[in-house]
Amino acid sequence: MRKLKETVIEKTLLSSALVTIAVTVGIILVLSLEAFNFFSEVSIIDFLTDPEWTPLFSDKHFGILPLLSGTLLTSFIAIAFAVPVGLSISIYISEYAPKSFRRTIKPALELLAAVPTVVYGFFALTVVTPFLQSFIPGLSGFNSLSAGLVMGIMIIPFISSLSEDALHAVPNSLREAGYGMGSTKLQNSFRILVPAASSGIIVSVILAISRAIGETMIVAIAAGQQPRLTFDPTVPVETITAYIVQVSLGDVQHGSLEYRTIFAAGITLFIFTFLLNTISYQIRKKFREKYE
Amino acid sequence: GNNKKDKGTSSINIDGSSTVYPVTEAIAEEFRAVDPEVDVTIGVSGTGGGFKKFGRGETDISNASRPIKENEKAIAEQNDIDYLELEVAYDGLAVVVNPENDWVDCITVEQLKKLWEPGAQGNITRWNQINPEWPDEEIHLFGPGVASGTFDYFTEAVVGESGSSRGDYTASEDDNVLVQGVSGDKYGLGFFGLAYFEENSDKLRMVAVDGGEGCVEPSTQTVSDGSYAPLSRPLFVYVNSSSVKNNPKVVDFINFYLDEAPSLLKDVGYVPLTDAEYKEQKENFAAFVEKHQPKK
Amino acid sequence: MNRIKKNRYKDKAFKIWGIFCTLLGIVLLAIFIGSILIDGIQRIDWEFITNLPSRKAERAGIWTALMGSVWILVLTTIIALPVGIAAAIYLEEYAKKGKLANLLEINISNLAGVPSIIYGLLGLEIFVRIIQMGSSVLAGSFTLALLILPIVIVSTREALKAVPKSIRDASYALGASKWQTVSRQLLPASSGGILTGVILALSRAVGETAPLIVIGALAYVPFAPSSPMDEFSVLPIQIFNWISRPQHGFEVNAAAGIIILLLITFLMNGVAVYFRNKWQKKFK
Amino acid sequence: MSQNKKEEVIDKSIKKKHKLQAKGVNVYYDDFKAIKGIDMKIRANKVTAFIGPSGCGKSTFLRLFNRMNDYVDGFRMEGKIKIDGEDIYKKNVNVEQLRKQVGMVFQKPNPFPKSIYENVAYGLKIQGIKDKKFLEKKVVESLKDVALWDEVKDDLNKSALALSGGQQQRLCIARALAVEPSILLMDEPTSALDPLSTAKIEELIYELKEKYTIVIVTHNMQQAGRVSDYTAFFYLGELIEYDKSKKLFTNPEKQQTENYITGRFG
Amino acid sequence: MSQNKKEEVIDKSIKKKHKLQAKGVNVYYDDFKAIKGIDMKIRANKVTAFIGPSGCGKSTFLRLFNRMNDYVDGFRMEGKIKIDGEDIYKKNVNVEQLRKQVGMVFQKPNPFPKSIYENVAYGLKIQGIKDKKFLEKKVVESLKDVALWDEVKDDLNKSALALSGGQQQRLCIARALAVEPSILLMDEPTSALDPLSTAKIEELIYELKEKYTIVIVTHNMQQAGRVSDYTAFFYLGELIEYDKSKKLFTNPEKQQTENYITGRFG
Ligand SMILES: Nc1ncnc2c1ncn2[C@@H]1O[C@H](COP(=O)(O)OP(=O)(O)OP(=O)(O)O)[C@@H](O)[C@H]1O
Ligand SMILES: Nc1ncnc2c1ncn2[C@@H]1O[C@H](COP(=O)(O)OP(=O)(O)OP(=O)(O)O)[C@@H](O)[C@H]1O
Ligand SMILES: [Mg+2]
Ligand SMILES: [Mg+2]
Ligand SMILES: O=P([O-])([O-])[O-]
Repeated sequence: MRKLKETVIEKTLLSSALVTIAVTVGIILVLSLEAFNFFSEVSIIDFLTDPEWTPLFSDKHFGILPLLSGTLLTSFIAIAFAVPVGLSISIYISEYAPKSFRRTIKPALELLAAVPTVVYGFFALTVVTPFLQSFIPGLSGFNSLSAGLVMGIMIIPFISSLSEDALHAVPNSLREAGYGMGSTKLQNSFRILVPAASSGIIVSVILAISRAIGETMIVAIAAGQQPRLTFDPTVPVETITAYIVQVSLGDVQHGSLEYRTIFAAGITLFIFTFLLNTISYQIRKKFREKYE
Repeated sequence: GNNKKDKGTSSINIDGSSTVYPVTEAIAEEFRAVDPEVDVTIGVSGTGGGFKKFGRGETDISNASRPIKENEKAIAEQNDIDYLELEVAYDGLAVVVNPENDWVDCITVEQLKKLWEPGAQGNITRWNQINPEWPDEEIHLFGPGVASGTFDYFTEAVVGESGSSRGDYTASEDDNVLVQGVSGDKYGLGFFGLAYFEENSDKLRMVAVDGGEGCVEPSTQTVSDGSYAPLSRPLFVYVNSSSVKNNPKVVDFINFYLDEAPSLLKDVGYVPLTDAEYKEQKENFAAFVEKHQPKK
Repeated sequence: MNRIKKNRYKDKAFKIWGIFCTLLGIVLLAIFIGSILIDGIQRIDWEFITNLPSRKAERAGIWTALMGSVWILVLTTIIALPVGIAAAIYLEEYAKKGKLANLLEINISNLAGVPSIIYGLLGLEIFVRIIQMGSSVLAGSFTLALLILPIVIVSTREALKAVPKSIRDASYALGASKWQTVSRQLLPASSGGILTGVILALSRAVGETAPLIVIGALAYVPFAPSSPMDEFSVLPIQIFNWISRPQHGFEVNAAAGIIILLLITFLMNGVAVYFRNKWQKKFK
Repeated sequence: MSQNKKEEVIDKSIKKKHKLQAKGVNVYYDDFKAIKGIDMKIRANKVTAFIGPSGCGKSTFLRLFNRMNDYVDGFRMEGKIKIDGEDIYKKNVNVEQLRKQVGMVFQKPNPFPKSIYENVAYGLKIQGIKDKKFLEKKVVESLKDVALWDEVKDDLNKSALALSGGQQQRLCIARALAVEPSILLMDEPTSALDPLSTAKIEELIYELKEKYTIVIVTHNMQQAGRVSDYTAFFYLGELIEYDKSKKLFTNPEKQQTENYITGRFG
Repeated sequence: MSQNKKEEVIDKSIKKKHKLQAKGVNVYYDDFKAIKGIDMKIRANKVTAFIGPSGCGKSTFLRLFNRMNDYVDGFRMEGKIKIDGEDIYKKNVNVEQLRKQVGMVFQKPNPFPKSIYENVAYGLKIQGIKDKKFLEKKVVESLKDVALWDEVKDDLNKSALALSGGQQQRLCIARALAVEPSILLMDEPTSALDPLSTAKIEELIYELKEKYTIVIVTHNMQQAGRVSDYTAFFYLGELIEYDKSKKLFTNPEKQQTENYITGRFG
């Protein structure tokens, strides 16, 4: 009787865990089914090589490259801003700052990640862009630069927090070895601790990239909605995510080609983030073994 | 989803044009004061998007900034949906540039066509390609998205074929994207409903349009007398017959709409029809109701 | 000697740089919040909170959106919490090392990194279309529930992990079954940690915009939802909608809405941190 | 068949004198062999001490008797463990039932983060016993058995975590006693305690052996000498010597044992 | 003023014989007083051993001499620590410079996760020395000093983590020697090692004292007896007895010392 109860409970718990598998399967099925329909109408070669993305217009082009370049450009700007800053923060907090400071500053920084992204979008559009325009004359009202920078602010805590954890996890004996040799904190940090924590730091950066690529509202609000194949940070671009939002704001009629384009765009996005997440998971697994 | 329809009669479901949206929103808001029990929801899917839902019977009323198209009619017929078209206001399309733009005051329809036709995609990218006197700078174009009636109307009026346009411009259903886009970009050019311009006349500059008879600036006057051609047009709402039949509130709402439109339109920056025209709309609607309402 | 001095200067310089970077984000945020407060604070009054949407910026309020957010929060919690906690318990206490556990592990870690807009696409196809929920509060809640599920699972597992092994030993040694040990010892002992994780997950849900736009949350809903099948709007969408309007008055409204939204998020985070601190002491 | 019969008969006869029995036991953690072919019989109502250097497998072996290793990842066992002649590792053994019969006390006091009362009543409650009177009676009895009653009687609802280490450990013993086991396994029960608390618990062990069969792991040779009747010396997973404590500590047979008890290694 | 002068003169004279000096040293961790008023002078080119039960403050005291406690939260010191008569805790002391002069070896071998070569060259590289030839020469020398050269000479680019524990510890010593310190602090350098490696390192210490002043913390009395010239016995943060090792181990003055070295507590 009791055995039975235990078994039933275990199976219930197991099925809850399996829900997560179902979600993944659901995502993959939904994306690939609609994308399959899409690719039965549009050649995958065009999709990957056409330099224009105008699926909603009479002269239709289905090249994902403009959306991809928009996505990569904004993400690149965000990462280029957030990695040095985030890494410096993590080193400062774990090696320089007093413990009590660490305890207050970490939650404060994590608050940056808790701010809803709509709010960041508003920030980029109404504060950062006008500010940047005051010394970059040619800057459009919508541009990847300010969207990217603000996205950078948003992902700083991902990098600083996770990297700090990684630095913190480096055994104290290594730290002491370095100091014992007469290293300054700076030398100790960069020559010993950062290399020793490199896998954790890399994981944090990959997660941040994945986050930036998938970020939606900031770019939808501040980067513009014009798909164009460019790496000029001062002009409007459109990211994959912003495109999906743009189409969603209108009516998406199921079964129409435009409905399918958002899934084709979606699966591209999914593949990118999936690869990044998988890589980071593998690194993390290795990393965990190292210290256990 | 059409769950809304089954839920009882105290809700009115509206979707469609973003151009008409402010009018209907204003009406709905005032209507709430009259009959607070009625839940009015208004979506903004653009005229085309609205008709798609309307054709499936998902909405009671559809906002439209152009008349229904043949293919949209066909879908409605397939689904046994009978409807009535009502004109509610006039609107003009404003062509706008950045206030710092000091080279364009008037633009011809020819030039607009050259700029927006599909063949321009990737080819016409600089101001001086349209007029050699204009600067040799990249031109940044902004306009409503393809689901909008404004887009259909503009392409029809300018390019000559509805929906036919270049695709490499910032196409957004989000009007602020257009306003912000042009107002933040010296080399920008865009078009959208006159009403939106009036709210942002401090950030944008309007360009007169030459439809063949000289440059005309859009205004209440030029729109309602038809001299601002070809970029002025009537706005519509479409009413589903079964909604009229099943939901007396829809009838109330439309009557209220036609009664109050003249006074509310000024608020939202549109041009009212003439009194005679409103009268005609009301008569049409009364007949429609007569036809579809079961005798009590 | 000279060299060592130089190293010391570099060290000092980096320290200053570190402080600068640490404060950079926070100061920017503070400036922004400050400017939003200036823009929006005088707009906030009881009417702003209880008014329905309006075409006139000065009459418009956030009632519908606020209630929409509340509905979404409640339903999302109801859906995500049991499944998430159960899954975490399974993984932490029941699953044996092996292929399945490994697969679940990778899978959850991956789900946590899937962009939120993809969940929107999933919700659009599955809940809105196939299950025919329409763009209802329920569809939105299911979508967000799936979105926060991995976060709930991960944080619950962390909380369970933090319960010392000795507690499990003690319980098993007294003849308790697995479920008895879980329900009577582990869950109560980890409740603080679980609560923290759940609140953080919900604070994420309350700020989500994109997936709800994708499933078709509405622009103008002049009534608060009264059932799970009602259409809805939420605070971030209302804010987005106001940002999208060209009139200045709505920008003020957006600022005011942002103040309310930030208040809610920060409050939730504050509560979470409070619980975390309180709970962490328990095992130290 | 007859071979089996014979064994059973022998087992039965052992039963009275020998409460616990290990037969050809090997334990593996993944590929690591932690227990190497141990045969051993443990007498009823006596105190048996396990000694040996750290990592020699004392805890592993002890925990075989209430199947506490079952949840350890990679654990695998060969051979037989019998309690009262019954193989406790055969199929269909009710592990929870077994553990009620075999109480266990751990190295670090591990009270539940609940009240004192709840701690002691826990084992009964999970059996489904709800009778308040009965529960209270058992709680009081058990607390008295471990001589903790006088110290806590005024405040049974106080959190157990507020007790001192020694009190906590006695509480853990009381908790184990409350379900009326017949065997008590103790894994270094005093190693985290101060000398005074240690003395109290040693005293307690001495009293408890009237009613219970006690197996205790200890690092402290003096303690083993003081409290145990029999002592087993383990080394690298093997049982090296097993004898009356007096004999083993004064006159060990094996050189290794002697080296260990004289402190020459470990 | 003249008082100061006098002290300086005395300090100078001490310098030759006494390399290290502690004067009225108290150490606090937050409110906890870990070192209580210690005065002590340590002789140059001798090996001095610190012994005492766990937690008595040996490590804390040892680490005062290269200011390794500076980074510990809540650490606070009173009194003076002098090396060659110079107060190393006064303002403007260059801590990095100090640590080059005072090498340290830790309980657990802690090589950097880099190649053997990089480990040994590290201390020189951070001084900005880039001359390849010179670096190589020093690496080889240091490795020879710790008798590791023969074992690793073929594979200097191998990761240091691939070495055995004993080899790692010798590598750590080599690493410390490469920067040519005059003092070597060792905190239980052999406690994580097997007897063979321990023997090698003891031998090494014996050789090194020619060139270095060595202070070693150890739990192992035999070791202290074997390698040290002087031994200091600490108890509860106080320096109980400090004398020639021979004297201290055979004929201690204090009862506490005797109790400890005869194993009666600790
Ligand atoms: N869960 C485990 N997984 C793998 N190996 C284990 C595990 N538990 C114990 N071992 C190994 O089995 C051997 C015996 O361990 P055990 O804990 O039984 O020793 P012990 O005699 O109790 O030591 P101590 O006196 O330190 O408690 C040790 O080598 C240990 O490393
Ligand atoms: N970072 C710290 N914070 C607070 N207290 C500390 C810290 N480090 C050491 N102590 C305390 O200071 C006292 C002396 O510690 P120390 O490590 O110097 O002892 P020890 O003699 O080296 O012991 P062991 O032989 O175990 O290494 C101990 O009571 C210890 O608990
Ligand atoms: Mg053990
Ligand atoms: Mg120490
Ligand atoms: O939103 P529209 O009026 O342009 O259809």
